[in-house]
Amino acid sequence: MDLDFTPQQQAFRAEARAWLHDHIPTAPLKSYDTREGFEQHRAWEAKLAEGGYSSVTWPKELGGRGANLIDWLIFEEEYHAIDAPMRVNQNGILLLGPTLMEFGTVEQKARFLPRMARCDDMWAQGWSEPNAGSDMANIASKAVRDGDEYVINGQKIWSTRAVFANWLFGLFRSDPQSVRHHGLSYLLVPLDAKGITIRPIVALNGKQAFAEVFFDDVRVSIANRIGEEGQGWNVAMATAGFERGLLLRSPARFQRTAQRLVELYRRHQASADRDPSIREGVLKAWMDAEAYNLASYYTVGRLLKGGRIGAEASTNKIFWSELDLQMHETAIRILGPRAELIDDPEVRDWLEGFLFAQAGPIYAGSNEIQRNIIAERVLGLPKS
Amino acid sequence: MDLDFTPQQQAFRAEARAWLHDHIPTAPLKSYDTREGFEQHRAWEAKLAEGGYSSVTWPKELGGRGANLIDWLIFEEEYHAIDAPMRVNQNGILLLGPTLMEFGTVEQKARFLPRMARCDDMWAQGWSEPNAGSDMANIASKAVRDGDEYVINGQKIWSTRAVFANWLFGLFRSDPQSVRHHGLSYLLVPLDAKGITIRPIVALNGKQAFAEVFFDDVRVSIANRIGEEGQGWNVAMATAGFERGLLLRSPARFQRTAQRLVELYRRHQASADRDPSIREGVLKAWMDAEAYNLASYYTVGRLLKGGRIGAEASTNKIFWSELDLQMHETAIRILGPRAELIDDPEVRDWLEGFLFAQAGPIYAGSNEIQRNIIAERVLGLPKS
Amino acid sequence: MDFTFNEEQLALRDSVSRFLMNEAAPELLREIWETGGGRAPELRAKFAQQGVTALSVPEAYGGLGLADVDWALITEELGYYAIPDSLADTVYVATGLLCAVPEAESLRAQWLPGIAAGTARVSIEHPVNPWVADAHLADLVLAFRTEADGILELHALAGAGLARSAIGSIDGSRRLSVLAQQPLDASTRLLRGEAARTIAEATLDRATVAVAGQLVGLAQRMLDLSVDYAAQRKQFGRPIGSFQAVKHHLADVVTRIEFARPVLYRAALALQRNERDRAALVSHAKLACAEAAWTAARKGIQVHGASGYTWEVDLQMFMKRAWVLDAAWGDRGFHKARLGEALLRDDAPLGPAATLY
Amino acid sequence: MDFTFNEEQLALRDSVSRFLMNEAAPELLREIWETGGGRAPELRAKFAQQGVTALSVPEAYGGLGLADVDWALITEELGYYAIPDSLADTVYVATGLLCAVPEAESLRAQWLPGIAAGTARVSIEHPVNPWVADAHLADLVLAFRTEADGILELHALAGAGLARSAIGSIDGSRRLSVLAQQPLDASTRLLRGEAARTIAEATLDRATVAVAGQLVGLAQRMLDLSVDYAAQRKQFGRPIGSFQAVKHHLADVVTRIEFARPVLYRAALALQRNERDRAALVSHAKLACAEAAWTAARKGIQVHGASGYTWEVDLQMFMKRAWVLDAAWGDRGFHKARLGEALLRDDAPLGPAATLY
Repeated sequence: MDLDFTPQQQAFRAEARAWLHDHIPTAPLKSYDTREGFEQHRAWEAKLAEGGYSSVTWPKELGGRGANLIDWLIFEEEYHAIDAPMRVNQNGILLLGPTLMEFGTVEQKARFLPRMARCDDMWAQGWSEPNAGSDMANIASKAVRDGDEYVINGQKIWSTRAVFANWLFGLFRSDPQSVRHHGLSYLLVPLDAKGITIRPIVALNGKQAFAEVFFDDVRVSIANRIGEEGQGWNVAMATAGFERGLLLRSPARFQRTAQRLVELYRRHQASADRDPSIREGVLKAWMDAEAYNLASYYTVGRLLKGGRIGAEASTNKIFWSELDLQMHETAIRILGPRAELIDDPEVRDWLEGFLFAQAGPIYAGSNEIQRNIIAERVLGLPKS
Repeated sequence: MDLDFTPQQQAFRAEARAWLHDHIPTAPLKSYDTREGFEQHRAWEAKLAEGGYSSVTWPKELGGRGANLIDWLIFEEEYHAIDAPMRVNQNGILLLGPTLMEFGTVEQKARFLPRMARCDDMWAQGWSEPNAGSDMANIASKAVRDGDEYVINGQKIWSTRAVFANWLFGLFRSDPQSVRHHGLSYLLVPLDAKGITIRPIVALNGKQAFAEVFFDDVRVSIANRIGEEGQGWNVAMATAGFERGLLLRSPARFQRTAQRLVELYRRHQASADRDPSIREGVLKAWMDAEAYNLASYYTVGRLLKGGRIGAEASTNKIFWSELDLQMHETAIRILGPRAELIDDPEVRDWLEGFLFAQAGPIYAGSNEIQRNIIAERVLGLPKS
Repeated sequence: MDFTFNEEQLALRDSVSRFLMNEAAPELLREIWETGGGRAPELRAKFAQQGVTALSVPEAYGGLGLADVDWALITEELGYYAIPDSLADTVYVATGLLCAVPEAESLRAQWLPGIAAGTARVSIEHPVNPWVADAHLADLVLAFRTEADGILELHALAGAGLARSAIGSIDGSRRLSVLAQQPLDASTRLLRGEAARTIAEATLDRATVAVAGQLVGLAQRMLDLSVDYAAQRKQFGRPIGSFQAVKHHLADVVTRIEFARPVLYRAALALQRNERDRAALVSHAKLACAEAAWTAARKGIQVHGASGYTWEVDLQMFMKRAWVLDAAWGDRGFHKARLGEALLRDDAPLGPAATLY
Repeated sequence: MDFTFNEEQLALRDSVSRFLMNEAAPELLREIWETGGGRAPELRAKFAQQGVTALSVPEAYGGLGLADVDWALITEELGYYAIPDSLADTVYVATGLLCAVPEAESLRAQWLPGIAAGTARVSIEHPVNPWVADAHLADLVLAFRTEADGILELHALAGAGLARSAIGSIDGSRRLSVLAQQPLDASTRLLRGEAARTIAEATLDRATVAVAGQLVGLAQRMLDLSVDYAAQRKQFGRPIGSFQAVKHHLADVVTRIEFARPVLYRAALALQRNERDRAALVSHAKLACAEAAWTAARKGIQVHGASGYTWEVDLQMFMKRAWVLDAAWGDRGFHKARLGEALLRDDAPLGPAATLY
């Protein structure tokens, strides 16, 4: 057990800090759920890629560093410490990218990865369907083979980034006789293809956060399939798994929020202390954010030593989503009657964050599903 | 809406207060989970019955007042305000008594009720079995008809008062072919009958709080059956129901505990305020105890106007059991490192109460079962 | 002792409820959210037609003269249908204020008939709120102001022409302003000092009970929406409402609501009788109802899943209103502090039946 | 940067765990609970044979010289098997104390070999605790006392013949006393004033980490017992562990444990390196581990149902130990106050990676 960063790690941190300091946008970007903001964020991520910071765990030739997860944690710390913009290209970097690297053909990699890394292509995800939310294996959208093409019909929903992105990846039922997770294929679909209709879904916060995507005889080449036909579920799951759950929310993000919360509390301590649950909440926020950080370093350390991360990663999802809610609720309580004022500069970010935190226990596998997974796969309790 | 007690109600309160003041034991009674304490409590309840306070809702000739539920609330307020002893005869008064009054024959009433009222007979309950806890309809103990008798074989468990009581009431399977809640009969069994073995179960607190009762060819007369053969479930449920849930835990008990908690907090405020959750907990305890009281008066008022109490009574069970836990946990936190000291006079009652509170969310229908009931019968959600 | 409502009170509640069910559907609410400055004058006219605007107005001024306890049930309905602030503020809180101030005789004559008829709108400025609701349409603003000398005063200001700046709220039905704090002259002054303070407290308590009632109504609405969703929405081949986790989420909401309502009713009575422990009972009602609504929002969106996170599913409007009212007329800290003070007093309302005397 | 244990540390933990699994079954624990004053000398002898008593003792005195981080894993095992206080107090906390006091050279020579050999027992009196554990069998008592002049002193007292009164605990494995507070003379004094205060704080932190480790071990044990029960116990025709409510209770315990352990390890390292933020990190560990254990107890008894409420089912012994250790070496108020102070300082450990530097 050794908490000293190596000289290389220290150098990397210094370099990242300096680069971010020199390059982060001087004015806050608009929300990426607007066209203008989306383009601003895309430009920022392209700049990150130029600097080699798009994803530090990616190979160098794709705008990464070929670095390990400790470097990823370090970079995230610097990124959040300086309040750099939210990331818009996570679908590509976290979800599709690793899948392509593992299952893509040489041609597919050459065709898609560099453009993804440079943000030339922006990717939307197409997992959920109206009747396949938590129950992902219930996917019904069809991809019927017709020679060298698939003809896609159906509907995806809750497709993040689909309002402004130009490509979508997702699972489609290529074997019409199949049920559950059999007979699905993993396809890449250009969103400007004929037969595609995109209907933005407006979120709680009034922004176009995701979309429904309708497919009406949409044709894509079989060259756009990753992995074998009918093996889509396995392809998706192989990298959908546990390590990705680790990367989805870095601890630095929550530590930064906990820091802002402590600062907010200090500014308003006299009024905050009228409600004893606030001080309790501030202490808890700090503790849980630090615990999440320590648990991340602990997990990463074991992974680097060849360990594996299993179903216990579901605890991660539960922990950060409840932490995020708890921190924002505490901030809302501190702000008291001002908390509703959307244009108040001290309020605005907390209010946005509070709304976003409501989604935490729901998306990326609802917390109910995560608790089932822990009970069944970690504790070995019988299925219901 | 009128919160003024009538002159009669005020007179009853004054009378009860004076009577309790004159009669409550001068020294604390020993625990009724010991032989000595059991007899002390039995004597106290016999005295209550003499005074007409055994159960104010019972008829006068049985040691009650024939009074309504408002009087019951008033009596409970006076009873807990003066810290009178815990009640040992509740199995009879709350569970068996009303059942006998509704379903018993004239002979059964004459035979059992006066003795019950005077505490000549003390009653144990025999519902649960090793495989019929939350799932009461799973009862397996058999009562095979043999002429004018039943021959009972089987086992009951968690039988409160069975260590020292002399009678037991419960459900037994009189139709060996039957399943679930069909074919059960409601029988009264003398605990000194041949073939009965009682094995005390020691509780968490080291006391003999309940027992296992084994039946080995135990013979009881059919005159000891309440209601028709095979109708035991309906007999039990008719009075097991919702009103009894109201009577099980009077609000005064929790208001008294909340009062003691506020006093404890006031005595130790400086050290308690180091942990902000304590003040929060004290406020919550007071609020919830008062809410439970107000909800009781609200429910009783509607019942007196001919309203019915339905499955929403399950909220009562959840509310008081969680309140009891929360109050005692808060007290334990105030007591801090002294909370473990069983002989400390300021600690002892809180510690006993804390242990007892652990059982609250479990007995009388676990809180999980209560939540199912609310969801299915109040909200109409489908069964699992 | 009868801690229940009588037939007339329940019948009135039912008739208001039926009226709102027909006239205040979520579609209307969406319209209100989306129209910039306005309110729905047709709706106000219908309220007047139903007599809702006249409920608190004394009979002498053409009203029904109902008291706080009657109102408790009505406020739940206003919450259930998420009726914007102006109605309760005008016809319950401000009307009560005008009736409580002996010096306001001429104001009563001037305004109460219009309030009863649904033609007058009154807003209230109070130090506990950093905003004034619906001031832009107010004919009259009753303003509690701490003057330069530190003394509280109550002024009656003509609404027209008041300098104000609009401030946006997350609740799209809110129309909030901050009024310019220029010095007020004696001509608009109604009360000053202790008298103003007493009325300010009574107004705060009345408004708090109104908000608490709306919160428990909102909780019930969010529960009902969630139950409907859980009964219809299927996952893994069965309605999600058949999963124990979903059942238990919603059972918790039922429990919170069941034990908040009687507290609300008790507080309304304390208001009506101006009881010694009024402040503690009112703060308790606010905290209990706010907790019920907060729980209903959290469990509601969890049960709704991604749908609950959208603009187009109605839940969001009720959640936002619940979040906003949670801190209106005293945030949790304000009410916990009042309650804590009451409990630590020597004559604190402690022990069996304490709050029933 | 490597926030993990090395092979040797894990191997040592595994061997201690295997040893305890064989030698410290619940039946032994019951015996300890039920024998009046005593401890199990045979168990101590076996600990010594396994080298457990020698872990902290420096090599110069016949020990292994392990440091706090190594101990973190061991304390979890001590908690998992609910080993009574005396062992950790003697071989970890008191040994650490003796090694940290330069003035204690002759005491080290006198006591450390016996500690390593399992023949000597040491108890600690500290102002944060209203009791002293295992003083009745102690050969040596290290007592922090605030003298009449208000100055803290550390004394080394011979255990034999100390005036003490035994006090009962809800945890039947505890053997607590209060020592008579007669004036102590300079002959037993080791430290006074600032030096005593520094060592008292270090001792408190070391003992707190030991308690935190035991708490998370207890949490794991209660979880394991509950999972076993839930997998076997049937209701409504199926194992109760197949019900979602039971699953979710236990999943919550897993989550609390997973996020308490790394905090424990971090605190042990802070102790070992005597870091600037040691107090905050140690208090965090205590609070996180206590919460894990408290949750495991509550959910554990809920899952066990009536069985969990009995004396004969093992769960009760672990619950009581968890409840008791929750307030040992600083209750929640003590540790929250320390944490709060640290967070409100100008150089508070806030922000990304703050506690890693």
